[in-house]
Amino acid sequence: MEEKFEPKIAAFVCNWCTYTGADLAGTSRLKQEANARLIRVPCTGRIDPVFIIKAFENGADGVLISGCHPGDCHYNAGNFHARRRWILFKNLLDFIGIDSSRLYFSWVSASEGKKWVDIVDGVIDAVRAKGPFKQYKKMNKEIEIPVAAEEGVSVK
Amino acid sequence: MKIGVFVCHCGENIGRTVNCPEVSKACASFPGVVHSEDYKYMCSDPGQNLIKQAIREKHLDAVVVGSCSPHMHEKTFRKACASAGINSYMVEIANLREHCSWIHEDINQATKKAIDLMRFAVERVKFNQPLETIKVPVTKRSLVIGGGISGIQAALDIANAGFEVVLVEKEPSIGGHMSQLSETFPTLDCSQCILTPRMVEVYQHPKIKLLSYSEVEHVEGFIGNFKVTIRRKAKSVKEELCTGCGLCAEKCPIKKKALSEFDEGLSNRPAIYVPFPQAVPNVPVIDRSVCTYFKTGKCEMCKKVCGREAIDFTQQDTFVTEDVGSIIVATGYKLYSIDKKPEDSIYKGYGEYGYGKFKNVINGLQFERIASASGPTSGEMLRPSDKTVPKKIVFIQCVGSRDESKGFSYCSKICCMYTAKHAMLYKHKVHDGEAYVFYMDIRSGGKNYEEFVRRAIEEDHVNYIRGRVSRIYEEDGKLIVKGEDTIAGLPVVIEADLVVLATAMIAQQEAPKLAQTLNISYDKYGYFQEAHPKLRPVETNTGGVFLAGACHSPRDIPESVAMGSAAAAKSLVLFGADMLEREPIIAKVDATTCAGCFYCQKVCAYNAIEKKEIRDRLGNLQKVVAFVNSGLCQGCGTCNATCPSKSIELIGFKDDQIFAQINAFAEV
Amino acid sequence: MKNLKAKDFKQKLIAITSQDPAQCYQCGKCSAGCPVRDFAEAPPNRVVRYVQLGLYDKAMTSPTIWLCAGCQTCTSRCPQEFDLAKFMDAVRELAIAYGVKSADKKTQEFHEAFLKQIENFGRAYELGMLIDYKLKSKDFFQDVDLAPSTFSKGKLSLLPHNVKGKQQIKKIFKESGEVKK
Amino acid sequence: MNELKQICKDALSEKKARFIIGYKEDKNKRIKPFIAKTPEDAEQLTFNHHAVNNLAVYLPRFKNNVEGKIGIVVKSCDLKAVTALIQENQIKRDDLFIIGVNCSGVVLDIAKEFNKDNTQIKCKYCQAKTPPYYDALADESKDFEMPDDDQAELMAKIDKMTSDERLEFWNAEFEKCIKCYACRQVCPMCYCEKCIVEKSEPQWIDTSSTARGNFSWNIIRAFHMAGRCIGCHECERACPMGIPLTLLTRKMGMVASSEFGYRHGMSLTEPTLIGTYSTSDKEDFIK
Amino acid sequence: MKLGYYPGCSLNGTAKEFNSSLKEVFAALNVDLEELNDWSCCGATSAHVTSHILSVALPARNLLIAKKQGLNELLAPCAACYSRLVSSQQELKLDEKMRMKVEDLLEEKVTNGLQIINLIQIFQKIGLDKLKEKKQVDISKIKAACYYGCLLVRPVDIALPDDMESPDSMEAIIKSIGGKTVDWNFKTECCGAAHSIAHTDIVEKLCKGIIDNAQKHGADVIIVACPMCHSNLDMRQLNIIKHYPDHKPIPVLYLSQLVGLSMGIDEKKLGLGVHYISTKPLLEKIKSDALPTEVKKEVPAPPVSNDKIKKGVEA
Repeated sequence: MEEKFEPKIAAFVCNWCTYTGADLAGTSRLKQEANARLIRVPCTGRIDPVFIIKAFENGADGVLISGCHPGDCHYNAGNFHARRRWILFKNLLDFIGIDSSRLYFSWVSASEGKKWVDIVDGVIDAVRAKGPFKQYKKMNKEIEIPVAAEEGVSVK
Repeated sequence: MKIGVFVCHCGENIGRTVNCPEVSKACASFPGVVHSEDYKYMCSDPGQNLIKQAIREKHLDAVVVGSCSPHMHEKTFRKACASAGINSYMVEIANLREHCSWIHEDINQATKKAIDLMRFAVERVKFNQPLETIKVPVTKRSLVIGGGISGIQAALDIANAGFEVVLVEKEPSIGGHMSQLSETFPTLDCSQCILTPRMVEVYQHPKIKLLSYSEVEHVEGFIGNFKVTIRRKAKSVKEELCTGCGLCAEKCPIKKKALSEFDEGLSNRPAIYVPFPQAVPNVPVIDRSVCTYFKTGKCEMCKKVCGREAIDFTQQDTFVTEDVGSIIVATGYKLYSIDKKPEDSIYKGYGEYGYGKFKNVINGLQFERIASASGPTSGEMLRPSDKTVPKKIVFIQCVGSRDESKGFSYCSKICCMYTAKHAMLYKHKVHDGEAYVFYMDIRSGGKNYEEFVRRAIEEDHVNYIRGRVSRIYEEDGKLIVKGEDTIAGLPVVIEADLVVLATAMIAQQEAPKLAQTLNISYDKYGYFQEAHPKLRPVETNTGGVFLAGACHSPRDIPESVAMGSAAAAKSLVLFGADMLEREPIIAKVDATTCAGCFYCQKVCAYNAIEKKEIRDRLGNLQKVVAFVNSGLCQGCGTCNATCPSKSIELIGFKDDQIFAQINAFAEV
Repeated sequence: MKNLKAKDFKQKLIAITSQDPAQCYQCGKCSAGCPVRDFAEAPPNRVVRYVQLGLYDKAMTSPTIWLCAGCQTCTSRCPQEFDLAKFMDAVRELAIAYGVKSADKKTQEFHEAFLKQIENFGRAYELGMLIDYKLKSKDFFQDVDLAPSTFSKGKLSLLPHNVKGKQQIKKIFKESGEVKK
Repeated sequence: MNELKQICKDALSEKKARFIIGYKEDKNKRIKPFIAKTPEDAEQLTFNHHAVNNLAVYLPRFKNNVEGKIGIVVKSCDLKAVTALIQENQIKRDDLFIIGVNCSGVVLDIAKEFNKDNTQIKCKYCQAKTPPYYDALADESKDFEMPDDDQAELMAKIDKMTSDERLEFWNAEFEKCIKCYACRQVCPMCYCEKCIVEKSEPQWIDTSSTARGNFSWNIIRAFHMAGRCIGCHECERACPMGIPLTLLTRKMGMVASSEFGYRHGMSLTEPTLIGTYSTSDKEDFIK
Repeated sequence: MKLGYYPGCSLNGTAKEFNSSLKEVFAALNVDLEELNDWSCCGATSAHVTSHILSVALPARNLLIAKKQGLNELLAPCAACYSRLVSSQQELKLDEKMRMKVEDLLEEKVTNGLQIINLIQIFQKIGLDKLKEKKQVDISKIKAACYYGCLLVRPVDIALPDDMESPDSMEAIIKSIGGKTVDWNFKTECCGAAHSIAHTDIVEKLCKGIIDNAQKHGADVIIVACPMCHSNLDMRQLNIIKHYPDHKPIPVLYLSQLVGLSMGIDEKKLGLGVHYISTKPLLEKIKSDALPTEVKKEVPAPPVSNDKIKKGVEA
């Protein structure tokens, strides 16, 4: 089963800056890799850490979160609250053993289509280099129906 | 739930890299999908008709369209579905163009991704709820805070459009700084001559309620529905009885005690006074801090001479509440003119220029008063210390502006122009006098502005010296001004008779407090913050609150007037409809599980979370829970993410909707 | 200027002063208040301008840097919070380090004479310094008339005071010279 | 001892409190939570090294209190919980009569005597023997030399591991979890009426005691405690499976302190960590 | 009250009258001065104009000695020493790299916590009331121009907490001992400082400007708190007299000397005889009308104040 590993990236993006920035990347026809799936939320303030956990549970090899630059939040301060939450959550995950090569954060404004492409491609490359998130998938195996367990990961 | 799926080719735009028929086929197999088709242009009339037809024929409950970005055509498809009988919030868009076909090249990868995106949308739409737009009634009345030229303009525009305006002014008279000016640049027309008619118009306008000597105390409510509490400071004069005859002020024995605010301290006024003869309203107020009666309980001269018995020493501050739909903030600016560093002040002051120490070092507004025909010298160019004609005058620009160390980094914008005007006015009055201007750069962008400055230099022979002044001190009645001409590279020492400092325009000291009252933002200087620096320059982050004039940043008269009109126009847009329609994307509390920790209240940037008491039938308090004021909530969902028990959820982006999307990720 | 690398100068300057000369916007307020302005050909703000333009040799050979009395009037009044006094110190220091021929030898020699006393004795030995300075500057006649009264008032001691920790001070001098290099 | 009894007696007789939540010794000589309603009851109140329980856990049920003040006996660690509960609107300061006790440490194993080997972890790094504020203070402390903070050493050891080793370490620990939720029940800060794990629409966290469910539960629990945990270590004491839960909560406390200079539960006027922000919060990890 | 004392080189040489007057005054005020062991030069202007590191390291050596000596407060009466010590302390606090370099040089760890105070601050600390109590001689006959120079008020953020442009803390001290001061314009103008020897002409011109302004505003004496200012204004006045024949000499006194005078301390002990510009006319003016005018009017005065007058006469 030497199939080339392609990471799955879940991206949570805010509606006003990053989603629009990603739209701009599209209208500018900036090519990027196809591994990321975007989930649109109104504001980074809406992103609960359980989203990230749930994404890993559902097989994400990496998670990317992006919103408006500090001071540009459409809702005044949502991203400031989010940033504080991330600092805590990131440290927690790190302590538990999910290091920062699985979880990425960025500020991408509506005008930064190019930056968005660079970030997405960068994250995909980094996670591809890191390989599949075996450790988390192992936890999932216990409850998954055996059919899904076709990748070369050994079931304990 | 019956879901219909529609995949748009967008001509070749999507179809070139995404195999649309295959996507459509794949979607047909998703649980819940009862109809799936693809079409060249979904947004076209025939395309929309396909959707409508399918809704009717297959009795669809929800629709997913795979097309361009929701920012493009979400509204189009929502409208189409609504017309076919589906609630418009039962429509989801999968972005197959900007986020897929346009950014990928491999048709297999793109098609796979498109199917995933469609699956996300289908799973999500299963948890969508029919929603109705929120309709809020609009109170078609406006509050204007500040009666300077900007506030006057805004009030008149709104009133002339037929809507009521409450104009609040903290001073005894409206008019603001413009009423203090002698002439205006670049036309040199008399400031009061153009302003006074406007002030009278405000006073006489049947739609304008003028509350002078009043301040906004408290604001609650939201766009279209503000309730404003205004403090009416005690004037000690019954406004309805006073005829403005002025006898009280004339007879007041306190003539020299108080410095005239209007003349910037260059003259004195009595304890009972109108700020200036053309004041509107022409009703005096008693300055209780200097009035003999209020200090000793004796005197009552004004009361004795008033034929109308309008003097009332017992008057107290009163409060009125006004219901308004919009608020225009036009609180203006003040000047930075501090000599030594005052204690507990954020300002460092300018000890080296001796303002406040030397009588003949004055600021720009003081010069305006000296130059003004209605001023303390009746327009004669006389210096304050000994009332002689200054033969040498020095103007210094950028005092406090463009000064990170002792003032503010920003440029005060109007000083270059008014300094040129001052120098010109001086030369016109003192023909044999010499005028020097120390400047760093001349910023004269504006219609006929540069021409005006050139005229001062070329026709009136004002000496412009490029360089900052280091120090001013007084010897033998002369002010020794030590500067440097950086162009010639030579030191310059001028023995001047009068020095005018073009001090920085700064935000009103109370601005941050007012900003908190109104829940709007302000920058580090205390200027109010606009919603967007380019596209929403007069709006604030709080709906229904608009900005006008120099409370936003340094502005000259035409800009302040334009901004006043712009803010008025924004209010009138609001008044154009009876009801305000708002997206129903707002938070909602589940009172049964809310534990009342109020973290949601802490993170809410809009003060939209209120406390609500839940009582049983007997009226006993059961618990206190959070409650969302739907008028204030803007729908960011930060509360939702913060709530540990998920007892507050953002309608439209509820947990189950996002959960469904994330779960769909398993099949990516 | 021989083998002078422009890039190095600016980097070193910024390292010593922790500020970028670009901060100065050339308003001239420093020059306007400078006590030695009348004695300097180039006003202090022009020395900053030289550095801004990359004319480091002009800055280092300017007599102005040696005329600066270090009174810090400029610093305290600068609207851009640029520490010009510190800047002047650094340009002088670099001028010495680069071996630039001083435009104001007298002042440089005075400072060298002064520091030599400290290096040797730990404290300033005024008589020694004066002798040393006069030998260097060959300016024997200046102040000659002041000397007798100064002695008679007991203001100049004939012998230097020796600080016990002299070795440590010598070391400071020696190694601080090396740190600089 | 008499001092505490006297304070409580006076408080009850002078109606400073309508009852006092404190500790008493039962027949088996075990220290248990006890509510004294009368001055006579107060005679039974006691405090010693075995008074481990954090009595603040009872407070949220009085959040709509209308009758009279509630007296509560608190150690300095317990007072942090009281502070946090006041800040989170679970109890009003005006409704409390706080009887602080100077504490010199409590036992880990309540069946054994208090000594160097039988000391709660929290006591080993306790900074305040005296509660920062109170309405009355009873001095019950004795000099006692605290053993080394071995938890800090363990934390340092975990910090040094590779992330894979850490994940393995925690998986081994979380594997033990039987989802009994004792950690939650005993926690004074877990006062939610419905815990997120009990919310089924949607079911964010698997209720089953699988590796994945255990993992999510423990992460989210620790995150919900971030900036809120007051370090009473009751969760770890209550855990029947001996999972070192306080490693997580203490780590979050250390992060709050190192990243934001924040210490929870120390002052009523300090804003909470979550719910506030600073525009200068660190963001070197954000691209 | 015990206080660390860093006299600095000048006070051992050209400014020995500063040293002696200071010691006399503090003895009278019951302040013990503990001289820093084996102190060395702060590097003065010469260090900071030529070598940044030297200008930090030389004062740092003294700061370390003070710490080792167990001193919490260190009086540096010379304004230049004060400025160098404070600047060095500040730099060591803010600049990590510099601190490490200096620690390498001194082979010791630098610690914080020493408070360095100048002459004005120590008087403020002792309390102006106390100075008032100790006052015995009436000095209200003379008008003083307080000259701060540069280093007492600059750099703004670490020097004396007073207004840099027109300070008045020295005036407050003089007022407390019953002296009169003049308001003038050159309080903080530079005297030329270290140029005294290499550029005597510059110093001469700058000092002339300062002295002229003081005299123009009616000063009988210039009061300073810096040996460098003193030597420039006092010694260089001889050059001024030579070059400007109509120059009227004006004595320059250290603040401690004037305070000492008001306390009735012997003029010789205060070192008033070693000035280049004679202080005699000034002293005569103080004494000339031993009974101040306002007291004269009061005669006969109540017995209590009679005592005071007597003391004044004797002193």
